[in-house]
Amino acid sequence: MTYIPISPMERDAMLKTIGVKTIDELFKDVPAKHRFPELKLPAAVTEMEAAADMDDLALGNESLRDLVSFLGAGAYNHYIPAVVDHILRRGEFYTAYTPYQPEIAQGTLQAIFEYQSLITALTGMEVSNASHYDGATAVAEAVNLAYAQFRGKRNRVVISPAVHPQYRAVVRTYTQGMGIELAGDDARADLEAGPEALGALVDDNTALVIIQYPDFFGRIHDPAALIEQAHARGALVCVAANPTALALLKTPGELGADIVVGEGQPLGIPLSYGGPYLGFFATRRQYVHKMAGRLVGETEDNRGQRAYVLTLTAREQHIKRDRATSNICTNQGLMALASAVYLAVVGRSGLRQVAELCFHKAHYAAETLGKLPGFSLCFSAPFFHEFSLCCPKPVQEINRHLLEHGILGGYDLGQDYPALKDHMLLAVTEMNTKDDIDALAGVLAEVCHG
Amino acid sequence: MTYIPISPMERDAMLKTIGVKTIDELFKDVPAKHRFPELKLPAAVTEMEAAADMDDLALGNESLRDLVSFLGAGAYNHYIPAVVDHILRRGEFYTAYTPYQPEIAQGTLQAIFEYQSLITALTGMEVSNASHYDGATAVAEAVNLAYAQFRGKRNRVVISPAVHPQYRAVVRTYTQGMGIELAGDDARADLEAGPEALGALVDDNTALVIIQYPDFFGRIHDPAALIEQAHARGALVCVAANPTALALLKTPGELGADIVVGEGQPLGIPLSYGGPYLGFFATRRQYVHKMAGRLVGETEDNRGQRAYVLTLTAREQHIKRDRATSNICTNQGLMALASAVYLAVVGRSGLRQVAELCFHKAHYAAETLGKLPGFSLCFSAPFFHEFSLCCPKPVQEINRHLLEHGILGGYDLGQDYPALKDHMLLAVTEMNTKDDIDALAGVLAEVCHG
Amino acid sequence: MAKIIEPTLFELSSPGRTGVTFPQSDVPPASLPENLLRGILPLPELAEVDVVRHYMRLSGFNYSVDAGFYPLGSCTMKYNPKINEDTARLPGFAATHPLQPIETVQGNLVMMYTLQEWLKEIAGFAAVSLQPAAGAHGELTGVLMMRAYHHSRGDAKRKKMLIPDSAHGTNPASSGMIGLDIVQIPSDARGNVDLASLRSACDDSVVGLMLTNPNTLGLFDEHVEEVIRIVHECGGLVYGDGANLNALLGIVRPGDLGIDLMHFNLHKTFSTPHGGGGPGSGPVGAAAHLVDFLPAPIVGIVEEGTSETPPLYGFIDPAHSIGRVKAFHGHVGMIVRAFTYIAMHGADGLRQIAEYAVLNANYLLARLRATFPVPYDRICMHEFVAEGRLAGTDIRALDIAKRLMDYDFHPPTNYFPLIVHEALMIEPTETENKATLDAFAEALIKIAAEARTEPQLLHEAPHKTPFGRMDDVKAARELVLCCWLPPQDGK
Amino acid sequence: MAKIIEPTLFELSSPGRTGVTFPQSDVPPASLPENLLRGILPLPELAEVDVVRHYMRLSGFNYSVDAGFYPLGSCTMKYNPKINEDTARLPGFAATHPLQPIETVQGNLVMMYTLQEWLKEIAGFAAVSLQPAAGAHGELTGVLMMRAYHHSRGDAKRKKMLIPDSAHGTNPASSGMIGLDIVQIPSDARGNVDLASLRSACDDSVVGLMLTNPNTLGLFDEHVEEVIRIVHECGGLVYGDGANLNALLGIVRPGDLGIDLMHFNLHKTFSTPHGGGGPGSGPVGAAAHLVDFLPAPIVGIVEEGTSETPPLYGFIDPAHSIGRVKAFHGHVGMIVRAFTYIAMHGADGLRQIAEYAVLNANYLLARLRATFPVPYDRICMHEFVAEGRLAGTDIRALDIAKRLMDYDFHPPTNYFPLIVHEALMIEPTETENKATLDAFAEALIKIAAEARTEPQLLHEAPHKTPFGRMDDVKAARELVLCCWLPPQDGK
Ligand SMILES: Cc1ncc(COP(=O)(O)O)c(C=O)c1O
Ligand SMILES: Cc1ncc(COP(=O)(O)O)c(C=O)c1O
Repeated sequence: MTYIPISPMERDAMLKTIGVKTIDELFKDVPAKHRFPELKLPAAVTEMEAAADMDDLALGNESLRDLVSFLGAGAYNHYIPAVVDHILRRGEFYTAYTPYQPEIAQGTLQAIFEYQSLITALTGMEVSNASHYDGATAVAEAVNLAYAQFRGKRNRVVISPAVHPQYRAVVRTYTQGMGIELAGDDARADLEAGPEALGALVDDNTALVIIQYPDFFGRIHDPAALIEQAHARGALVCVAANPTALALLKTPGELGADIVVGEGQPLGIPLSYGGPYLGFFATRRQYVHKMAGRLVGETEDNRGQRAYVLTLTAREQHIKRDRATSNICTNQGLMALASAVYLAVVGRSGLRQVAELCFHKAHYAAETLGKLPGFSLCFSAPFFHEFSLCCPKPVQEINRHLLEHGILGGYDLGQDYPALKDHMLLAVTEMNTKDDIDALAGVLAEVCHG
Repeated sequence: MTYIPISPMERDAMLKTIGVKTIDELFKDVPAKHRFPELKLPAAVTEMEAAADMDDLALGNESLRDLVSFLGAGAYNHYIPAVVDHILRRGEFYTAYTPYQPEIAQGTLQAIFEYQSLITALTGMEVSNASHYDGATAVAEAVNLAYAQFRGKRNRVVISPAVHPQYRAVVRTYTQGMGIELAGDDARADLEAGPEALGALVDDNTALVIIQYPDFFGRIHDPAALIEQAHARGALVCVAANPTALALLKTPGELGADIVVGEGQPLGIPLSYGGPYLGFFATRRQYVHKMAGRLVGETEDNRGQRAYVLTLTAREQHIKRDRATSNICTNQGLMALASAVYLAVVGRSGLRQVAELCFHKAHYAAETLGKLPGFSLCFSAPFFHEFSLCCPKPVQEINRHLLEHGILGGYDLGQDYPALKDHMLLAVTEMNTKDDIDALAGVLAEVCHG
Repeated sequence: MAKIIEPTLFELSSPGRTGVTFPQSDVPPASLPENLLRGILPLPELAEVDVVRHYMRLSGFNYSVDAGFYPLGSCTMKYNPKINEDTARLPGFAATHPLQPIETVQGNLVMMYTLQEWLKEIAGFAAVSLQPAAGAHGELTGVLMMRAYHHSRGDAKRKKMLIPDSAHGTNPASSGMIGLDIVQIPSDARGNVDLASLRSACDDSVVGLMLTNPNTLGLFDEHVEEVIRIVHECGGLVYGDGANLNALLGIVRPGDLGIDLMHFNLHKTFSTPHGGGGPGSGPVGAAAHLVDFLPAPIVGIVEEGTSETPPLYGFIDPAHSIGRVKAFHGHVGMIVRAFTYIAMHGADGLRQIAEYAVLNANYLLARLRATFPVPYDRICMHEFVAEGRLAGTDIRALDIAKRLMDYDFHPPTNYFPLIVHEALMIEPTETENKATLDAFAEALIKIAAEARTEPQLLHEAPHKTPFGRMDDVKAARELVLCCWLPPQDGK
Repeated sequence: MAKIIEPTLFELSSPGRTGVTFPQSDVPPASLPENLLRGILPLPELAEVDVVRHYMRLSGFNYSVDAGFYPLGSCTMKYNPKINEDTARLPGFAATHPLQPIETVQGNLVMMYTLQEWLKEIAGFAAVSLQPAAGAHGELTGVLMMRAYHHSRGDAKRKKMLIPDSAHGTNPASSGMIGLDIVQIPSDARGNVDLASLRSACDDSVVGLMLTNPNTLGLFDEHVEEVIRIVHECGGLVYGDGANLNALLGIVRPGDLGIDLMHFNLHKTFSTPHGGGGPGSGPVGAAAHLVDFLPAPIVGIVEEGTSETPPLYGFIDPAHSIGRVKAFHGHVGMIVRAFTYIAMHGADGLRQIAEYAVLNANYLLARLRATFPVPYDRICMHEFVAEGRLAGTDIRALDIAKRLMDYDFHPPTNYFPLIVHEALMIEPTETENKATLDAFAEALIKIAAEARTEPQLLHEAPHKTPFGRMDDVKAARELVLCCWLPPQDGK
């Protein structure tokens, strides 16, 4: 089935206007020996068949509709109000391009402007861009900003080992071959050490210090001291924050951060096996010219109406080309819209409720599980909605058992941190009931006996 | 959770403007002894809980996503192109009222006008109204039209026993106490007899003759002779047609019908356990003033633009009150829209394809099943996509077996027609593959041996 | 020739273009009955993109609750929560066939049974049928039940239905449709049923009274119990038109007042969307003495549960049922939405709905009574009726309604109820905020001023909508009711 | 003060109003870390209805493919089939967590593996990674792979990336971002890569060439094989910017031409919608010698199947991978859509896409070349670039673009590619019908006439859109980038 609305008659009339006899003639510039290859693809199916085939494929997954999940580690199972997808399904939003023509794109532009406003409100920062691909690439772009800010003269980036391992991996990828030295990116480091320990790694060559808040293990450390230390050396500080936690916690802005980034998925975006998600990126006004990505600003049209446009475009690839801070072009527009609708509809009290539910339930779970014979909590720091549980058996083995009981267990920290062999990172959200948690405890208790 | 957007502060300001102190004061006209009853309802849940609860309830059903279905009997499992629901989900359509204010309802009005046009094209008639509740009530309204047409002077309605039993039941309900004599409404009648046999029942007191096309058993009889007979007696003829079949078959219009009604559910409307569906109703121009329901006509606005309005409203309840042909007010607007989108997107060739697939697959099924030892086809007339199979065991018992194999068997005709004990009415559509049919045959063969 | 703003599907069609296509057949072909086949199938030929764009453009011509304030009196145009749209589309509900064995659809049946129970509790009835498709269909069901009740008692002479003059047109139409004679009962000066007239109409030929309370003036009848007593005393029954139940949720149960039977409009009170004209859903509740007459079947427990197994839900035919009023079991898609809605509200939430619906209406009344005449001016329920006339001007309600569109509001209901001249019937519902109500009141006040200073503005309104005033006469005279012509190409 | 057409979410907010709320906690409360808590959470306070109406109104200000013709050159704004939106939302896909054990997500993994295979086959590569998030992200991935390849061969001196002057800005930006030096290669008079310049730029310091073919003029390079040979001869690699693959589906496989690696834009060629700016998806394909450098991980078979059991799909790290380019496994939501789309098209359908995309572009070119200068005028592929100037007028491309809006068309891309003055880059795509193309051509021809008769009409355009021309300078000067202010109420 195709979506081509041209009948053979119309095609012939068009060929005549063009002045050729066949469509094939239009391709004479293509080297003949490679022209018109036979593609070995399955025969085309109609929509009806495709719908059924995709249903079958989807049924090949066990989804969080069927399983009770305690898996987090950077992607969280939150409730998404129905209204979010209802708005995303409006063709006016999802079938538009980047708003290059503001006269006929004010819907998108105002929506981004509001998204920027919501992100600054949440993070306590002054400016936000229109999005990055995800939390990991947003962190990497923070490195770019800092590197550019010091005109490449500071080559050291300090990153906490308690930053998400995949975020650190992406920073390594992005910075490879640039002569940037990554300090602190060591999975064998002392994980009990608070952020202050990182301070020792900051020197006068340091462009940026990166921490996560709450960190990868769910812990909430007060980063104020570290930020002071970093600033004393002239370095910038980037905080990768969980946006749900920011409903409760002091904002990175208050705490002195220069850049706040993070994964926006918890704000109304489906898990979708890892994407598309949303990298948010906020900073202080003074760095706005170094910031990557689209930026929407308020203005007026020639009828005296308040309106919005893409602004400071001179930073971007289409103008600055090889001297642009980033190459980003297509971003996560629709996901930014999803998060804005989410934040609007849960609002001030709803987001706080979600955050508190996460907090209380995670603490109930930690307390319940930490008391199970053979299990123990691994860190003592305050935490938000994720915590590390030291287990009496390999995590994979435990998870296999849990799965038999319809429970998706936590993340195996041993894959990333040798010292955390047999440690499981568990996430608890508003989606987990007390019964779920008690059931988890029940199965874990069994496993330990087995 | 409520949807009330008024804060306590605002409420108080409003009460002040009204001149009362509390909301309760607004209800002083309500007899005190019954005021403010305590309703025993379950505690309110939030959206998140409601979503989960409804998911659970829905999982309490075995749906046609899980089962292979051969059940029809008035509601058919057809493929619904994705685009249909995408358009239905537009708030502009589904959250509007009946288009009483045409200046701001041209979307609905033009959509209905097009629906009317599609129905007349399909049925071969001259005018269509904007919908009835379902096929059954559309048949009952045809009786009203005919009764009104003869100003109550003809009191006999002839209805074929091969009209859907539930449609006949609804006609009985609607006509009770009106002194209308229903002839032919006899489940013990000779079901082999063609439409001509009905002719014998038509007399000079007959207002209307009602047949189904294809009939309840799926059979296609040429009704031309009966229609001639009826017309010779001055009676009107109503044909209740399956709209999918009309892609293939001579239109009732061509065949001389005066009224064509039917169940529009096959045209892109989900099965939804029986509703909401769509009663379509078309007739000849001369009866338009007696027709019930909304009617949209073309006109112009005061800017010279082509536009549409509700017209001939003087027929309706809000003007004619007790002398209106029908009391219908709210109809099936959104379902009419669904059918119009469906017809538009499958179009001339697609609907014909659907009809042919139904036809060929049903005939393959009939041939395959009819040859199974112990089974036989019960009628010899040509049929469309439904046929009656005479079974060696009670239908309920067979269906229980089929269900164990994930197959939803056919309709037990014995419930309605004593002579058809152990007869199953099977429907086959484009949704059934050859494999499905062969699997059905396999299980039936087993059942017969067991 | 009128200017075409959006061509019809038929005008957009182009020969040979296709949209959604279907698979090749996987069975051997059977031969089609040649003598029974039609010629041309004159449907349009369009691609999917053509269809989408067409309906996108059409949708842009509509006003809707999702877009703004829609105070259409008597229609309860409240906001329709989006979650309801999702629950109704769950394949577990939407992909079930009405004739499946009950064992395979216990989810549907539990839900329907529970909704019956909830509606009974909310309105004070002994049983509920979910079968009727809309309010008027509920009325038809109700009047048939009333007559059947009398007949069952050997009382066949009752032929008169009493209907207040403020009633909605469907009330007399429903009664007229089954052959009853209508007796109109006037309203008194305070908008109540006129007791004297009622008394004098009541005799042993009365089937009953169709009572809308609060009535279509938005007023709670101050003698409702007396009214009901009078009808009952002559042996008649009282039917409640439940279109205005939104004002009564948790405030009073119609059954407790003595109403014998009533329809609910799920598409008003319980927020299932109106769909541009439907579908609705009009369940009927009945007091104990009428339960046996409800349409067949209703959902019930057909096998009691045990401590281990839940009960089995199925269908039960009431003993003296009037029969079926439609095929299958009612508008289940709407039932899912209403169920979701009630579950989310609970008893307190329902009462708040009524409270705020009434608060909002009285607030608007308070803001507007100085500007527009309000003939029955007392504390109203969920709506009130003003007169769209302004002393010293030739402005009519219609002009005001059309001018409101220029302020981006949907107009109130016009010219109904019939007992108010130039009626403007305003029902804000509980889902509107104060800012919206204020803006609406201010627009109306401004329009009243315009009526004096620039009456043409109103006579020629609307100006800012995509379409202007319509030529209704042309439509009725020319009666162009469809737009296809047999195509010329003979295909 | 500018007139506010639609208030912001913050302006609509009202203290104490709530939208979606959450259940009470069912666990004993833990004590919050008081010293770490924030003060005010300055988010708006809105009801669901407020939110819906706000976004309804905003959506009405947008032009979109669903609404009309969107010939935005280089962006391939084709119609997005609705079925793809449904398949991507199936809970089986949308509700899976990226870190689930692979045994529980074989549906996802089979699908991703199959899409990798299909993309390999369509473009002629040995392996594909689905990880990159968009075209530019694919480019970054590609240039990192190119450098890693050279380094792996002990060749660390290569620092120069050759980029034709017609290239998209992301090409130089991607190379610049990883510290490469860009050498711009001019185009020849026929719009091809200038061979002489290319030859003289090629030496052993060259990492490679970033080639867009068809290029951003919409032209297929007449010496593409020669271009590739020249780069290969100096030891460089050729990166293909696959943004324009729509023209080549089933026509020629970039890999067959000698392209070493390339990104796909699923959000162009394979019709995943643009979302008002994203998300996209930019898989990268690599020839055999580059497979080991792909981002980690890619989807592969980790346990072969048997006659009874299917293979087990999982993740495999390429031997010399450049590492991860993002968290998790790519934009799976977009991958489902592209998979659905390709499955529905098959080989023949894909070729038709290219054929009709090219037919439509050449048809528009034929209809417009008499009206607007076309600097590189030969048979084009899926798009072409005209100049938006008209002799004897002071009209600019921008004026024409804005005026097109009054005819209800989205304008073409302006001012890109940079090598054409006043560029109007027109890409109709294959999903537009002849009537639309004709109407568009006629509108442009009419605008050209207006440019001579009523130039003000163009200078001041658009007139019929909800907003007029923007003051870009004010935006950049005042830099108002967000709209919230700490609320005054201290809550
Ligand atoms: C007071 C009243 N009664 C009855 C009805 C009829 O209900 P329905 O339109 O659902 O048939 C209406 C509908 O507007 C109404 O307002
Ligand atoms: C030719 C070309 N290359 C690269 C890109 C960048 O792709 P993306 O926007 O997906 O990052 C684009 C996007 O417009 C493009 O047109």
